[in-house]
Amino acid sequence: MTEKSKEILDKLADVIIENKKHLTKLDSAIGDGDHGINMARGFKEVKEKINGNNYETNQELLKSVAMTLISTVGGASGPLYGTAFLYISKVIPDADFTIDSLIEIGQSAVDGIQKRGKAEQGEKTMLDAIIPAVDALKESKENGDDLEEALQKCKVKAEEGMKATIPMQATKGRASYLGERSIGHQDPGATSSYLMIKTIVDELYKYKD
Amino acid sequence: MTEKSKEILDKLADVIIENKKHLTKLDSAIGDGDHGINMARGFKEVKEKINGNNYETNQELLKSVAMTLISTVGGASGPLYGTAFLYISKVIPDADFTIDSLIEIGQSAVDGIQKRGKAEQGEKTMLDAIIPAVDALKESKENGDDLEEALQKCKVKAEEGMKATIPMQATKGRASYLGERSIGHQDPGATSSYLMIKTIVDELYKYKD
Amino acid sequence: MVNILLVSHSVEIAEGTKELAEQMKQGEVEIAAVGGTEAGELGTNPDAIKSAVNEIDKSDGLIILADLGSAVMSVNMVLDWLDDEVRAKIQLADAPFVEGAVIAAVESGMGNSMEEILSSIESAEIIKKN
Amino acid sequence: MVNILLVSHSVEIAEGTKELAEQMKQGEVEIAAVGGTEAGELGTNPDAIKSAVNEIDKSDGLIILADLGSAVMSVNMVLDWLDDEVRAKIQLADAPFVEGAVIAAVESGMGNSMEEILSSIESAEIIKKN
Ligand SMILES: Nc1ncnc2c1ncn2[C@@H]1O[C@H](COP(=O)(O)OP(=O)(O)O)[C@@H](O)[C@H]1O
Ligand SMILES: Nc1ncnc2c1ncn2[C@@H]1O[C@H](COP(=O)(O)OP(=O)(O)O)[C@@H](O)[C@H]1O
Ligand SMILES: [Mg+2]
Ligand SMILES: [Mg+2]
Ligand SMILES: [Mg+2]
Ligand SMILES: [Mg+2]
Repeated sequence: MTEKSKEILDKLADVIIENKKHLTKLDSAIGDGDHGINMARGFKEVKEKINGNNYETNQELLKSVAMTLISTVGGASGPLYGTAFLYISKVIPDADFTIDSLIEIGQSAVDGIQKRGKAEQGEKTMLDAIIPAVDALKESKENGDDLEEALQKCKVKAEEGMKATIPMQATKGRASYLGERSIGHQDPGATSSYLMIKTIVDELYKYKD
Repeated sequence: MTEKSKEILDKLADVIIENKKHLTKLDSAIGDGDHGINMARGFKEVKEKINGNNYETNQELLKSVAMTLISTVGGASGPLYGTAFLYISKVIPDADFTIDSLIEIGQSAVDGIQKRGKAEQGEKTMLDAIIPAVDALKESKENGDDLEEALQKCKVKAEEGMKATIPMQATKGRASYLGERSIGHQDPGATSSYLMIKTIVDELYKYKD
Repeated sequence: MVNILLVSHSVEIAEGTKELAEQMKQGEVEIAAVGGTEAGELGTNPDAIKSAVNEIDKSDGLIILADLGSAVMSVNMVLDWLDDEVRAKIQLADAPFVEGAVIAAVESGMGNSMEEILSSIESAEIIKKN
Repeated sequence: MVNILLVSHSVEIAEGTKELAEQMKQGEVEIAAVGGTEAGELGTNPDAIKSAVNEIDKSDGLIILADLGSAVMSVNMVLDWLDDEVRAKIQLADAPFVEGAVIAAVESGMGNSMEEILSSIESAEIIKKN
């Protein structure tokens, strides 16, 4: 039952690890230059952890991912993504994903990140990629889009959201120390969030039939 | 010309070193417990320095003492006593001490300590032993006391001043962190100042004829 | 006595501040320090924070000092995992890390309450140096 | 760029804070750290402070952060020994040690002036953690 989720998470980890340098470079411009290092370290541990263990349910699997990230990331993104995965673990079904369950998963991630970081959309954080992606899913549900269409729009909105952080001024996290000088740079956390959403969408696509 | 001053300073250093534990114990009650350690370290270096060098003038000798204390004491008392000796070096004569020159020396010490520490009498610091001692000399001058009498009164007033710090509340230095709880303890710096004044007086007595 | 937990991104800052504060403490104040990631890099390690919170005596209260935002986030996460009863004994201070630690150590040693200590270390006066 | 000198009673605090602040700096900001006595104990060493002040580039200004009162006293003494022209380039900040160092490093890297940096790190806002 958890094999599909494990595969998605494994792929997600690979993508983050591949983007280590890119994420670190983005963080060097408006932070302490460790976002890629933090995330790659965390997801390397996630790979080892999930591939070395059997999980009865997606809930157990996601909780294990959450705790691993919390223990190993070392930066703000550790508690933030860790709490996101912890909140996801509480709602994730073992059945195949539907638009409804994806909305619930996405919303839980947002709730978890906001619980920890107290940020709103527009503050130049990971939320600026994730919230538009969840909003896209909600809109697709209203419009009656099929899953394929919904996933496609979700990915596009996450990417737009990531890019929309470029002109934003950071008001949360280390980038906020830069004030106006944070303008003109893409947020590293929004970038890692986009990469995760993109990977999840692409992987779900593979299984769509 | 500097032999007498050297002998006085050497004796002064011995007294401080002998009182290392006492001063440290006083500082443990209302500070960080290092005043004796700081002062003994500084005056051990002073002994080595002055006994290993020849000085043409008392000015040179006192300047050397000042710089040694500044370099080696490590606590607030380093800059404070260091600046006191530096100011003394600017006024100390090579002739035998008179009430007038002793007043000038004492007042310079006070000025140096106030320059560095910006404290007034009554704030539970070394000044509470030194200022009454200098005031006693000034009074003796007005009263026309002879040197012997003046020195005796000076020492008594320094001791009274030291003891008067017991009921005071500290408003400068680390002891001020304790607020009202600094009341009831004798100030370590006032104690080291009294010990120095006492030693100088006793030594000057030896040469009085 | 109110105990103190120091959480820094740097193990050196955490340990150095503990040493500095301990010099000033009277009595039985316990001061614990956690710094850096598991790998010894700059960052925070929620597992280490959790262990430190669990181990230290909280019966008279615990004040936590954290250096920067992400340390605050890690601390808040760990605090959210605690039972309400334990949680109620702990306060994360809006105070400068080094200066707050020294004053908290002094005041706790004097037997001051959690509220008294917090009102001293959270006052703007504490950053004045001259 | 405005450079930064950190003067702590503890070499660990000084070095750890330097490392933490350097992580955040952009460009050519120089950060120097002095801590402890010559013997490596807690305390201040005016000779080391003097050397550090002499060595660091002060042309665009130098901000000094000190942790506690006796470090402030040692710094002020060293500053009094300088020529007026050099002295005028230097400010001892009324700012929290660790937090002030990080923000000063960021703002100096942005090209902010001495006055701009001081107004940020001397503001009471800087000690808020939540
Ligand atoms: N309060 C917050 N809420 C949401 N996201 C945040 C918050 N603070 C920081 N972030 C995100 O975390 C990212 C930085 O993560 P990372 O570099 O790993 O942590 P750190 O800043 O501790 O070094 C930022 O790019 C931003 O997207
Ligand atoms: N501002 C000040 N003016 C005068 N004397 C002071 C001042 N601050 C501290 N002192 C004196 O210094 C003594 C403490 O010296 P010491 O223990 O060597 O330094 P530290 O407090 O740095 O450990 C106090 O007992 C007090 O007499
Ligand atoms: Mg970072
Ligand atoms: Mg970091
Ligand atoms: Mg002391
Ligand atoms: Mg000391």
